[in-house]
Amino acid sequence: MITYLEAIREAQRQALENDPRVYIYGQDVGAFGGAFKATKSLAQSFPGRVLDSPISEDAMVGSAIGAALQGMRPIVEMQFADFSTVGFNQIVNQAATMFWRTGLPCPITVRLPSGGTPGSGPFHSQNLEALYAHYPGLILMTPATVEDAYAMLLEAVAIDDPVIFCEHKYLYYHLKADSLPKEALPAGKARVARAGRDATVVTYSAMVHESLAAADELATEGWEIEVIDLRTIKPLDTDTVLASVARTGRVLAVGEAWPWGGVTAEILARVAAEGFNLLDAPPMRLNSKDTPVPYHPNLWGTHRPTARSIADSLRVLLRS
Amino acid sequence: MITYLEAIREAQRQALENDPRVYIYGQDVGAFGGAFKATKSLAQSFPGRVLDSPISEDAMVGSAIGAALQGMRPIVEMQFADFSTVGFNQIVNQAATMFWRTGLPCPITVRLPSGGTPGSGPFHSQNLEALYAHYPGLILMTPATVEDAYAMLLEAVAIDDPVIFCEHKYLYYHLKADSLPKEALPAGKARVARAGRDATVVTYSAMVHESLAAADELATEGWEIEVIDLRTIKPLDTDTVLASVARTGRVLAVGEAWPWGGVTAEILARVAAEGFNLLDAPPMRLNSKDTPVPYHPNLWGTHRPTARSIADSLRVLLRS
Amino acid sequence: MHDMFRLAEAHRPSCTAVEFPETYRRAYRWMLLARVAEEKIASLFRGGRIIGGVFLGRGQEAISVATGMALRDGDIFAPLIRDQAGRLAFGESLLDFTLTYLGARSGPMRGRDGNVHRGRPKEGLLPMISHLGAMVSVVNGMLMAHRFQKKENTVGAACLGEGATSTGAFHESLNQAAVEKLPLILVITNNQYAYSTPNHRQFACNDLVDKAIGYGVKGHSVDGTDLSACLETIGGAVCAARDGEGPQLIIASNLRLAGHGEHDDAHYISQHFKELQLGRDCLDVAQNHMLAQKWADASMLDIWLRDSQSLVEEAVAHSLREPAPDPAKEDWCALASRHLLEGNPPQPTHLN
Amino acid sequence: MHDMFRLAEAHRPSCTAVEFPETYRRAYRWMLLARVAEEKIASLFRGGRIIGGVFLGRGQEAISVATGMALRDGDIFAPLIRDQAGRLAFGESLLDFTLTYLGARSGPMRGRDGNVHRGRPKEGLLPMISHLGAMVSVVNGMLMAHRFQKKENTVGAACLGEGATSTGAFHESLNQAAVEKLPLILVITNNQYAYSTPNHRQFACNDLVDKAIGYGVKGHSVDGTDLSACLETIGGAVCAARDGEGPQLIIASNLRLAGHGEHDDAHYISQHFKELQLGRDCLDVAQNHMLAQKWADASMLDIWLRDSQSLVEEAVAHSLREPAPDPAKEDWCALASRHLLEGNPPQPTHLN
Ligand SMILES: Cc1ncc(C[n+]2csc(CCOP(=O)(O)OP(=O)(O)O)c2C)c(N)n1
Ligand SMILES: Cc1ncc(C[n+]2csc(CCOP(=O)(O)OP(=O)(O)O)c2C)c(N)n1
Ligand SMILES: [Mg+2]
Ligand SMILES: [Mg+2]
Repeated sequence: MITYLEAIREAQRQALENDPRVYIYGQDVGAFGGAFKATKSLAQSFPGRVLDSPISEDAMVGSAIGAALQGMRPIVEMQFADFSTVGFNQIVNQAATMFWRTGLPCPITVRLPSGGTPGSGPFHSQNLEALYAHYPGLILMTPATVEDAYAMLLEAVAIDDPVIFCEHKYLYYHLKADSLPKEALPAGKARVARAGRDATVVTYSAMVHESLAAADELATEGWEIEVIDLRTIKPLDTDTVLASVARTGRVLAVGEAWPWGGVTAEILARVAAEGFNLLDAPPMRLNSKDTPVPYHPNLWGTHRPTARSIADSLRVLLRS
Repeated sequence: MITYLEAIREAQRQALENDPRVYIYGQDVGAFGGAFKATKSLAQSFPGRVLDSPISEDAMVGSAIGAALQGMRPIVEMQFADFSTVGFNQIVNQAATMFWRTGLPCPITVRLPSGGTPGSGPFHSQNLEALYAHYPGLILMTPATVEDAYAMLLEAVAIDDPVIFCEHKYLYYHLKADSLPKEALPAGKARVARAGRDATVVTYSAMVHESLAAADELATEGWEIEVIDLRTIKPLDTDTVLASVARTGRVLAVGEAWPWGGVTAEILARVAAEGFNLLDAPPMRLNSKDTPVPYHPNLWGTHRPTARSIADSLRVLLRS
Repeated sequence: MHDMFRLAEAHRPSCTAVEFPETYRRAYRWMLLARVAEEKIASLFRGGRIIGGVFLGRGQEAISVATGMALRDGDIFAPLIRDQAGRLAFGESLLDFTLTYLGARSGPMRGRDGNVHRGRPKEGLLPMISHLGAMVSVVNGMLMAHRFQKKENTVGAACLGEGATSTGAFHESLNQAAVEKLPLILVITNNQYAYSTPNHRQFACNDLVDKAIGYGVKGHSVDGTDLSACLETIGGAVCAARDGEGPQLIIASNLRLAGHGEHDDAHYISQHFKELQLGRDCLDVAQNHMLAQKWADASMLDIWLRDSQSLVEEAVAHSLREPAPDPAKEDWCALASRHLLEGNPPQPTHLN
Repeated sequence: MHDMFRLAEAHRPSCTAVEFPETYRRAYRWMLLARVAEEKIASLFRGGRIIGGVFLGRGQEAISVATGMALRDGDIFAPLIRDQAGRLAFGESLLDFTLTYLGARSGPMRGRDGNVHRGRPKEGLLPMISHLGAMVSVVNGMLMAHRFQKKENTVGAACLGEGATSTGAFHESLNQAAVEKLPLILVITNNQYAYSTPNHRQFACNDLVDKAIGYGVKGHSVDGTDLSACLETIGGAVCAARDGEGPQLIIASNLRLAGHGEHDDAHYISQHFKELQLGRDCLDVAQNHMLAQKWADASMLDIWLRDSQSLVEEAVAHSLREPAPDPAKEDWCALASRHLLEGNPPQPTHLN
């Protein structure tokens, strides 16, 4: 059995082993193995290639960009996705614009430990994929499975563009698989996580599992819900989403991030614009509430979508 | 005649005059009057209340937050919206969360000279409203008229929450009005900039004028296009949008920002979810291209939506 | 609230010499209370009763308490994760600590934020956001406001670890304070590690106090394990700031005598440091000092310990009885301007 | 390209003494070429032929050229807005300058970016983004890559104005370079103003070079109006960095002898400064020095001027003939991985 977190570690080990251009840089990622142990033992196995950084997110990303321009393949670990706001400028203005401005690729991977867990509060729980996806020049990965955590991280390192890798902290220990994959869907390709015919849930990251649980619940009521795991939110696989909506006629987009804008807005906009005639009912969306992420589990459990609130939304959707 | 830029200056003068809690802080805003002269002569008229800051966007915003907590009403000028990325963290994590966390309001106004002008290039042209709107706790103003530039900036200073005031640089000198208003629509209320019956364009800021020009063009072809100026994009006046779509049955959302996510996605998502049955055709959106904003006017003129490309989109919409 | 620990304003150190032994005893008792309180929370954490992280100030009480005690009403305090002692000395109720750690609805953060992220900004106590360095410019702004408002002779103190000196926010805000000549006291506790990261991976200067000259601010170094030194140095720096001498940068050296958080066994902390003077437990040092100076005897220490314990037990017991937040009753509104919540009817704007 | 200005590698200063007068003459000619080229662009700007901003290095040529000349193949250079002289000395073609300012499709930025935002990162010349301070850590990363790749004895230079020292990016990146002991040369040109902002609103230290000690890096001060001093100081600092002595912080003092950009009349620049030594025009100083030393005579200076003028006229004439970018032919793709553009069929991923 291997966890989602271990898969991330193994992907990094693989990348370091296969490619001398790869190095890892971040706070406490060296001997200590990272705040979440995502780089545990890697500094020991790859001396000099897993480097502790000062608490300098801007310089962390900036230096990774420079190294990438000189032919390296850096992986930057943010200690929490939330702290990437202070490295934001280098990501969106330096890394993301480099290829378009100069023709020189900027292959960096920025790992963002993302998403809510009970008790983490406003500054250790954020989902920032929509911020980065808004900017041209970035690839946004949001793996929902152990297999994808592994395969997509390897792919992220191989991709010539800057990749923002949103790994979900709630899945770190909760999610287990038997083994690591040998092949995987590529970036830009969504996955039908569960087939159904009555409605489609389009989602990603930890919300895939809440949605699957909601689908289970609705199955007991006789409904067959299809669940699409987007895998990458930029590029976004509109074809797979539309093909599903063509089968079901109904769509609910679910995201853990805040409600204004973001992935669910983008999904609804695309479905409405490109699949209007496939719809038998108004499309719906479900996000977290429009407040900071609360600390207390009671509040947190209500703030973000859950299997139960997704099931409730689906019941509304199915009735409409 | 008063320009959009002068309206912004007058609003700041008013605010300084009416309210001893107001002060202005930003690079070169003092004796020099700001890079765009938006604060020209204010330092002279209000000694000690219009302060030059070091080139420290993070500290500029952080200090404004502190002053606001102590009862002041700071206005922070970013030299260009693009540079707010390095003050981003203080805005989204400190200012935006303050009231929800502590119950104490954080009334700061951050002025972002936004949007493209010919020759400004990738780092002096950005439209960042969607970034900020994604976060809970912020108000996003995007005035499209001289009157609104004035009235909304005064309102921004009066509002108890942090307001991100996206003033469009292209409108600074291009837009003129006869006089300043005595009353205005409040934040959260959109405006029907032009009435029509065949299709609705939902837009904001500089794109209001491109859309109005497109509507003029289509009028010569016999179409009556309604143009909605959102004015604030958070809160977003869904009611006015839906009322218009109810009249026209067709909607095109136009934004100058990048295509992934953003205001146009939010508009389409809301219209599709809440006004599905009002639609006679798939809703459409038009944004800039998904690259950094190009320097050369030839490229820039194609990168962003224009009256012509909006008219083209409308023709498609009207035929569908 | 805790009357026996409520000190009259007049007893706080003024801009004259520190009044030993009284001040010292008071400081010690805050340190002790902080230590006892944090140990209680740590044991609740081990018992699975605390949700989220637990971050202790073990070994940092001396520098923290000195900071809290040097401040007075109207001043600003922006503590960080290891400032339980300073918070208490500044006037934070012990209940704010226990209610927040236990996630009670009635705590100052109402369950919306937890553990060290608490404060009462109206009372000058800032609730930290996590992003290191971010609170310093907020203190600057509060001090700028005081200047506008002609609120005189106030100061603001912000605490950071040495790791946080690597942030852009630290730099921008210290420079800002220097340019504005603000009465900012920036206390850097150099406990040799930032989480697991040793100083040689964090900075390359010989001594962090050497940074002061590059900002044009006054620098002070102090042994963070020595309460007397901390009281004098911070006291002096606060007086200087109050007297208009501008920002004061204080570097206190010590060792973190705990994990980064209670989940961390701190195995990476070098034995070498533990044997140095900076590896001492400031609480032991203070206790020995008082005994040596005959400012207290063993029975007195014992009474103080038991007083602390009963205060903590009481606060915890009270807090455990307090209800958790109820999501159904929660006001899910991030805006102070309710009329701008979507769905609420907007009001017309009148301009004057 | 410009053969008469193409200097053999061997002639660049090595880590030994600067070879006067040859080096000095070469430096002067780059400075002159930069000045002439910029004046030409300024006159095109006044004639409405330039779209967007025009930013001149007038008065900064000495420090800039010294930086560009001290570097050699394999080194990294991150110039800023006032580094036309340094760019030319580093090897940037004059055509890159004119093509970019004139927005030609054939320029290095292809009309996508303009004016000072140009570079050829493959050749070690970084194209600045506007956010001040942001290029320094990029240089750090390139130097880290060199270390990984065992590319030895390279250095990287980054230029900033004194205003940019207030950015968090400046701080984080200089500290990073110090921790990694990178051969970074960080050249701060203190021209007394950041746009209109005078130094007393920007920082409060007595001398910016005092910052060096707080980072644990070597600090150097130099009169930015004196070419000899610039060549020696920068030359020495580059040698030190190349020899493994870690980051070097150079503070050059001068005055900006132009507006912030050509739209700005710089009325705010105090007359006081113009009368000081730092207010001198470094080009005049260099010219007088050469005449006094008899390293050149008036006719030689005249020939050099005319050579520069004809080079510039030729480059401008050529650039004006070059086509502007055509939006219809533009490749609107911000991704290097074309297969990840939406609409393109994704490829299966094989993992090994
Ligand atoms: C900007 C930012 N980056 C990363 C973190 C994660 N983080 C929290 S505490 C910490 C270590 C802080 O070390 P130091 O400043 O020395 O304080 P200490 O814990 O030693 O008291 C880190 C890296 C953060 N809070 N903020
Ligand atoms: C982060 C950031 N904030 C603001 C600006 C706008 N800006 C461009 S140049 C400049 C002044 C720079 O002054 P200085 O660093 O002294 O360089 P100089 O122009 O004097 O050469 C400013 C404020 C910017 N480019 N980046
Ligand atoms: Mg520390
Ligand atoms: Mg300057």
